[in-house]
Amino acid sequence: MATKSYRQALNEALAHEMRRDPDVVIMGEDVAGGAGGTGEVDAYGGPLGVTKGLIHEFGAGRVIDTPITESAIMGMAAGCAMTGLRPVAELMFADFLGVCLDPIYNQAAKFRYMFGGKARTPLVVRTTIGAGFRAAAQHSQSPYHLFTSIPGLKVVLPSNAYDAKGLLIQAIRDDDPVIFLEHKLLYDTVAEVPDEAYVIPFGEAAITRTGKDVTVVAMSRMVHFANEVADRLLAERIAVEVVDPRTTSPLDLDTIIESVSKTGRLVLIDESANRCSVAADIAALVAEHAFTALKAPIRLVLPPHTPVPFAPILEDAYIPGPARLEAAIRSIL
Amino acid sequence: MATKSYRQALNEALAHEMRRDPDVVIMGEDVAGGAGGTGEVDAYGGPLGVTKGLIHEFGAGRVIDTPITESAIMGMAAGCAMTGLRPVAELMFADFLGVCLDPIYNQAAKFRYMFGGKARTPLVVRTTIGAGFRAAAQHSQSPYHLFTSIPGLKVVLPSNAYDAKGLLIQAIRDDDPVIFLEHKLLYDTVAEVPDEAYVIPFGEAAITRTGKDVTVVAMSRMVHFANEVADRLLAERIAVEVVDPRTTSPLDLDTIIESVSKTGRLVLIDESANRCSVAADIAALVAEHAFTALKAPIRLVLPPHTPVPFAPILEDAYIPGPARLEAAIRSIL
Amino acid sequence: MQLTSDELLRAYRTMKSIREFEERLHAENATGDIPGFIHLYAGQEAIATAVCFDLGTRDHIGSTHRGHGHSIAKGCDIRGMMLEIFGRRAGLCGGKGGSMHIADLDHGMLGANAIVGGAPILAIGAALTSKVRGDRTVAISFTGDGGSNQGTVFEAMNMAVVLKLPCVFVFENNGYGEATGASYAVGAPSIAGRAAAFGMPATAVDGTDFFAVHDAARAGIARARNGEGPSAIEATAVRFHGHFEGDAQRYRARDETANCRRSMDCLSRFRGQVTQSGLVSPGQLELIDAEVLALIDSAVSGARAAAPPAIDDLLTDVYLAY
Amino acid sequence: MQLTSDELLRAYRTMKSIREFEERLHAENATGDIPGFIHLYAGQEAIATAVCFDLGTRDHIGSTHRGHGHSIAKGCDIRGMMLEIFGRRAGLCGGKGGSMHIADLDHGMLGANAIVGGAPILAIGAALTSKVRGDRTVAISFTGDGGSNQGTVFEAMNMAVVLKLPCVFVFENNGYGEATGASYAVGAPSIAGRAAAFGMPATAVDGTDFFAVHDAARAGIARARNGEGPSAIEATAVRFHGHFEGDAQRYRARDETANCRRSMDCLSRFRGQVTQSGLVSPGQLELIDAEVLALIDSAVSGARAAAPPAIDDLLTDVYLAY
Ligand SMILES: Cc1ncc(C[n+]2csc(CCOP(=O)(O)OP(=O)(O)O)c2C)c(N)n1
Ligand SMILES: Cc1ncc(C[n+]2csc(CCOP(=O)(O)OP(=O)(O)O)c2C)c(N)n1
Ligand SMILES: [Mg+2]
Ligand SMILES: [Mg+2]
Repeated sequence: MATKSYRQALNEALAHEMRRDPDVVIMGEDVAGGAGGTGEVDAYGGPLGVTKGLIHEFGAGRVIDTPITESAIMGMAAGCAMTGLRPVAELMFADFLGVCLDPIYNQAAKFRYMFGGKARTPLVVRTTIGAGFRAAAQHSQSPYHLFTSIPGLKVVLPSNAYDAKGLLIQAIRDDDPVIFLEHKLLYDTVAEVPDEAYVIPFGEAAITRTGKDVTVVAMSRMVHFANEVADRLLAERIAVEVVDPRTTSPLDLDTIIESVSKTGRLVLIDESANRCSVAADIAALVAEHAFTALKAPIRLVLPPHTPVPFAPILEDAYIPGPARLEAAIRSIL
Repeated sequence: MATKSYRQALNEALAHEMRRDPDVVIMGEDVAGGAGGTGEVDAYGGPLGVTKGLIHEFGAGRVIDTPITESAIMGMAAGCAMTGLRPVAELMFADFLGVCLDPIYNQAAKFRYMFGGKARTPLVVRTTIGAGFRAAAQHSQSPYHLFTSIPGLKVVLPSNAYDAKGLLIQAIRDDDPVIFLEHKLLYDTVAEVPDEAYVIPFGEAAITRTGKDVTVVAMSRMVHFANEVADRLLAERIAVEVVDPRTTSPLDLDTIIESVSKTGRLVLIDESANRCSVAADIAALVAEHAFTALKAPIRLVLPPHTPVPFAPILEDAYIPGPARLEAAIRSIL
Repeated sequence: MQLTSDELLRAYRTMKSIREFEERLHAENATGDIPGFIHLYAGQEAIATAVCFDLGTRDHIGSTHRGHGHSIAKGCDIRGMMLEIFGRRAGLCGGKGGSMHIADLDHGMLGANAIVGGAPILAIGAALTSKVRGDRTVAISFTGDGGSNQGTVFEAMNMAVVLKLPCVFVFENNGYGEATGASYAVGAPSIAGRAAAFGMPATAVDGTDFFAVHDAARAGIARARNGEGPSAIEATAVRFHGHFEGDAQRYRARDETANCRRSMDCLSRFRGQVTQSGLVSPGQLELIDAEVLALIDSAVSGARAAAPPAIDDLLTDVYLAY
Repeated sequence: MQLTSDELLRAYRTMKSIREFEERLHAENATGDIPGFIHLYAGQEAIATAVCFDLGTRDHIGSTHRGHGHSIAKGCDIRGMMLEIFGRRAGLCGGKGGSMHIADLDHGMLGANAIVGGAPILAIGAALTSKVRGDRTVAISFTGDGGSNQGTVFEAMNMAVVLKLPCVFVFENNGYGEATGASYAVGAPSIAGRAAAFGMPATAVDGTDFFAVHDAARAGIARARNGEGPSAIEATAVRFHGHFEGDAQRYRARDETANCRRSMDCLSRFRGQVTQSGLVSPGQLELIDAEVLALIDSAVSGARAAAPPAIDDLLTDVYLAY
């Protein structure tokens, strides 16, 4: 098996599915590398390099450069999904949901229910999240808590290259609308990734470290911090179990509760928000459904209730990181 | 003191502040009763009757009918707020945030922080929430969890006519952007409301029932259900304490924790969402900061993870109501 | 008159069905038995009917909050619609959608839409499906004068031009968006002119004249089918009822609707046009009137008698699999 | 040439300051010491300078992600900007905003904006403030060719026409939105024509000609000040650098930028125009060149030496009171 980057794993997933199914189309700004320029075709390779090369194999009819009109992109994607295609629409930064939420929130997510089960909207929205890119308040957010709260959507947060490929293939084959959130700081991380297509089912958490002393739930980039802290604490014979839900909707609550039942202690680390976060949601579910298993307060490691700042020293302090996670774990041992 | 409806209390708050401060302006669809018609001026009185009569006293220069372009309404409001006015912009239904989130989420909420403390955006967005109006999936949502999660915004949820007036006056005088959420099913509820202006500070919960056995946290319309259940259970000598935070951002966590410290039991009833709700947020805060006070699992009474259905029988089952609240309370006594 | 008498009768039946459906809803709504809000299309029948007249089942339309007329014109089952509006389990959407969300994907009806300006960005998606598959179907969006100002509508028009999508943007200018006059809210001299500036042919027609609308629609549809790209139509119209049922309409001059019903009724105009042409006899129309009336009667009594959804329906149809 | 020689020198100083600022940032960025992304305005200086030339401190502008030029033209402190771009505590925004969020409300600069198409809806708000107060100030929004397609931009234009707001919508067509050509993404024949269809005067000008832009801007600003409502300007321009620093620009023909620098440089064009007119001597311009260079030098060395924010700054400036 070859070592591949998260970026390449995603690119392979797209190529696989486009080869397999002529209904799969890709659309977004510069996804075909920028139409209408005076130079090379596909020079850009997609804003973050994920769609690189696809236009050469699949053509401009299926790899569609669009104007910078995110509502029209998302609406068009919803409309073609409900009429038979399987679009993968790119929203360059998740922050831009502000200009295109309606087709996701009030349209695609609700068609099936509003229409009494008669619609099918196999739409994938690929987008990027995460602070740490020095891109400031409007290009660094991680609003997956918001998508998680919307009934009708599935929400996927791959934390590594292997998962990225399997989850994206599942997302494309899935018949429900899926929000697929790629972390900007993971694109260059690598893992063993098979060349062939494979799927990772939604709603199945991964346990990335096993341990009996405390459960840490972490998503996306935060999984790496959790693993790092778990490895470090092992030296002190503190055994941390790390659970990566991989999808927050559906959520594999069973695996989380099973782990908490074993450890009796729960810490969550989450980049989504300080208030109404996914971490808070999971904490509440545990406090309701596994209360008696808890031997200590639940701890949440979250960003502060502030926008993402620009200056590196501030942004680094903003991001929930290993130091705060470790302190939170120690505080309940 | 006269008995007035929630609607009238809001109308009085607007009129008071417009009289007091020439910088207060109102804008939205039909808020001046519909410009450009062939009949009476102010015939509509605002889509939900809240702005009725204001155009006669303050004129079309300050009570501004707009096209149906919510992004332009919110952007214009943000822009005039940062240049000196105190706009009150109406978003007819909170569900429409899908077409106008950006000026709230990425602009107004973040100006002060992004600009290093140099901006002031005294914007009020008045909007309506709530299921029970038989208005189906796109006109019945209560997405205040989403606004609560956005740093830079304040979020207000008046549960009765008295609070509605005092909180709206505070919102208009407040120098930060405020999302003011009116529940459609509360407009005709009445309370004693003074004729003169008064303010209710943000971040101060109201205790609407006192009791030592269990704490119920409820917002907006849900407060009425909580009071109803508290009154009913009193007959069985079960003393329910009902806490209405009134603002979810800032949140009066102290009052909630004080109550839970006394009762040891917490139930939350919340219409916002099934996942990543305000209730889950508060539950997580309590599980983190008052864990040892808890004698039983926390219980959340939430809508299901579905869009709001149309048929009355389904919609009534969707809404978190007194029966489910009572059962949740009993389950942890 | 390029249509055959059979075609004229078909058009009449559609228009009359819409009219009867809406006028009957107006009456039924007064009994208090219809949940929620309904927005009646009466007065605008010629537009939906003419635009959808040449469409097949596999062509798509996207609609508005005022969607009953579009749905009927596109071939949705009238009984199923009535059941839905009454919130019944056997309704077109299982009682979960109601008047503002009637959809019927089997008939190419992508849904009424309670978000003003919601249809165009969805319609371009249906048009993209057509383009990718090369199946020569077309997609039509309906938008009101109020909705014509929404940013998403402009984005859709630009996208359609850029990708040369097979679609037609229909704007129904009935003079009002809720209580606000189109003369106030549309800053441009004309909706059609604004659409044309996006780089597509756009025509303004009298929406009370079935034949004028049909000519414009036929041209736009042909253009789309032939892969020549999008176009737009602005059709002026009149709204016989309030914005929603219950609207006192005091923002309209006291006799405005009465005058409209007298002088701008697309249905009587059509009746006059086709009987004068000699292609159709008054008797034939009266027969249709009676049939339509009977259908609506039975749709209403069927809907009144039908069962509401089962309580368990609350949790179904959110996902295909979860 | 209707400007005095003092005015011409002022215009030159502004253009030259922008050019020097941007070219210097290009070099500094290569050292890796500037955090994040910067988008350089070099090549478009005539537009910002001419549009802002007649504005006072109390007039407002709203900008884009490519905002350095607009900020300098509107009078923002160059040292403060440089400090901000380096992420320093003494920066115009305390280091919290960075290149994409430079704002200076004391100088009527409502902020660079990292949301493409973000400025117009904010600018109409500033224009509303002016209208409500009757203070004869105006508001200007800057938007790129890519941004010109955003729905919010169209909504802003319609709102401005409906409310007759004192504002000017400036579109800078530099041929690209990231890697996508304007010829592809703008479906309309012209951005100006599309704006005109919204019901306002709109002119297309050569954005490399300071005087052409200035004439158009002066007319639009006068119109706005006189309460006659909004207008629009489309100014064609060239982007000398990549979309952002680091962009390899292989989507542009190999010699495109070199050619642009040779034949479409607004700064050398201006230099030629004003020296040929005899109103200004080359020596006067060289003096300004030297002063500007010294200013930028000192701005950079000041920024390099300055302190970053204190860690506690993370939590301040979210609210005025909470
Ligand atoms: C995004 C959005 N804004 C506002 C509304 C409330 N609303 C419903 S219908 C309507 C008027 C629409 O006017 P028009 O587009 O002319 O259609 P008509 O009602 O005349 O058919 C408004 C403002 C809505 N449903 N969606
Ligand atoms: C809403 C939104 N969509 C996409 C982007 C990413 N983006 C940043 S700049 C840009 C291109 C803008 O092009 P144009 O408006 O022509 O301005 P220019 O860069 O040429 O100055 C894009 C797509 C963004 N910042 N905001
Ligand atoms: Mg209308
Ligand atoms: Mg450009």
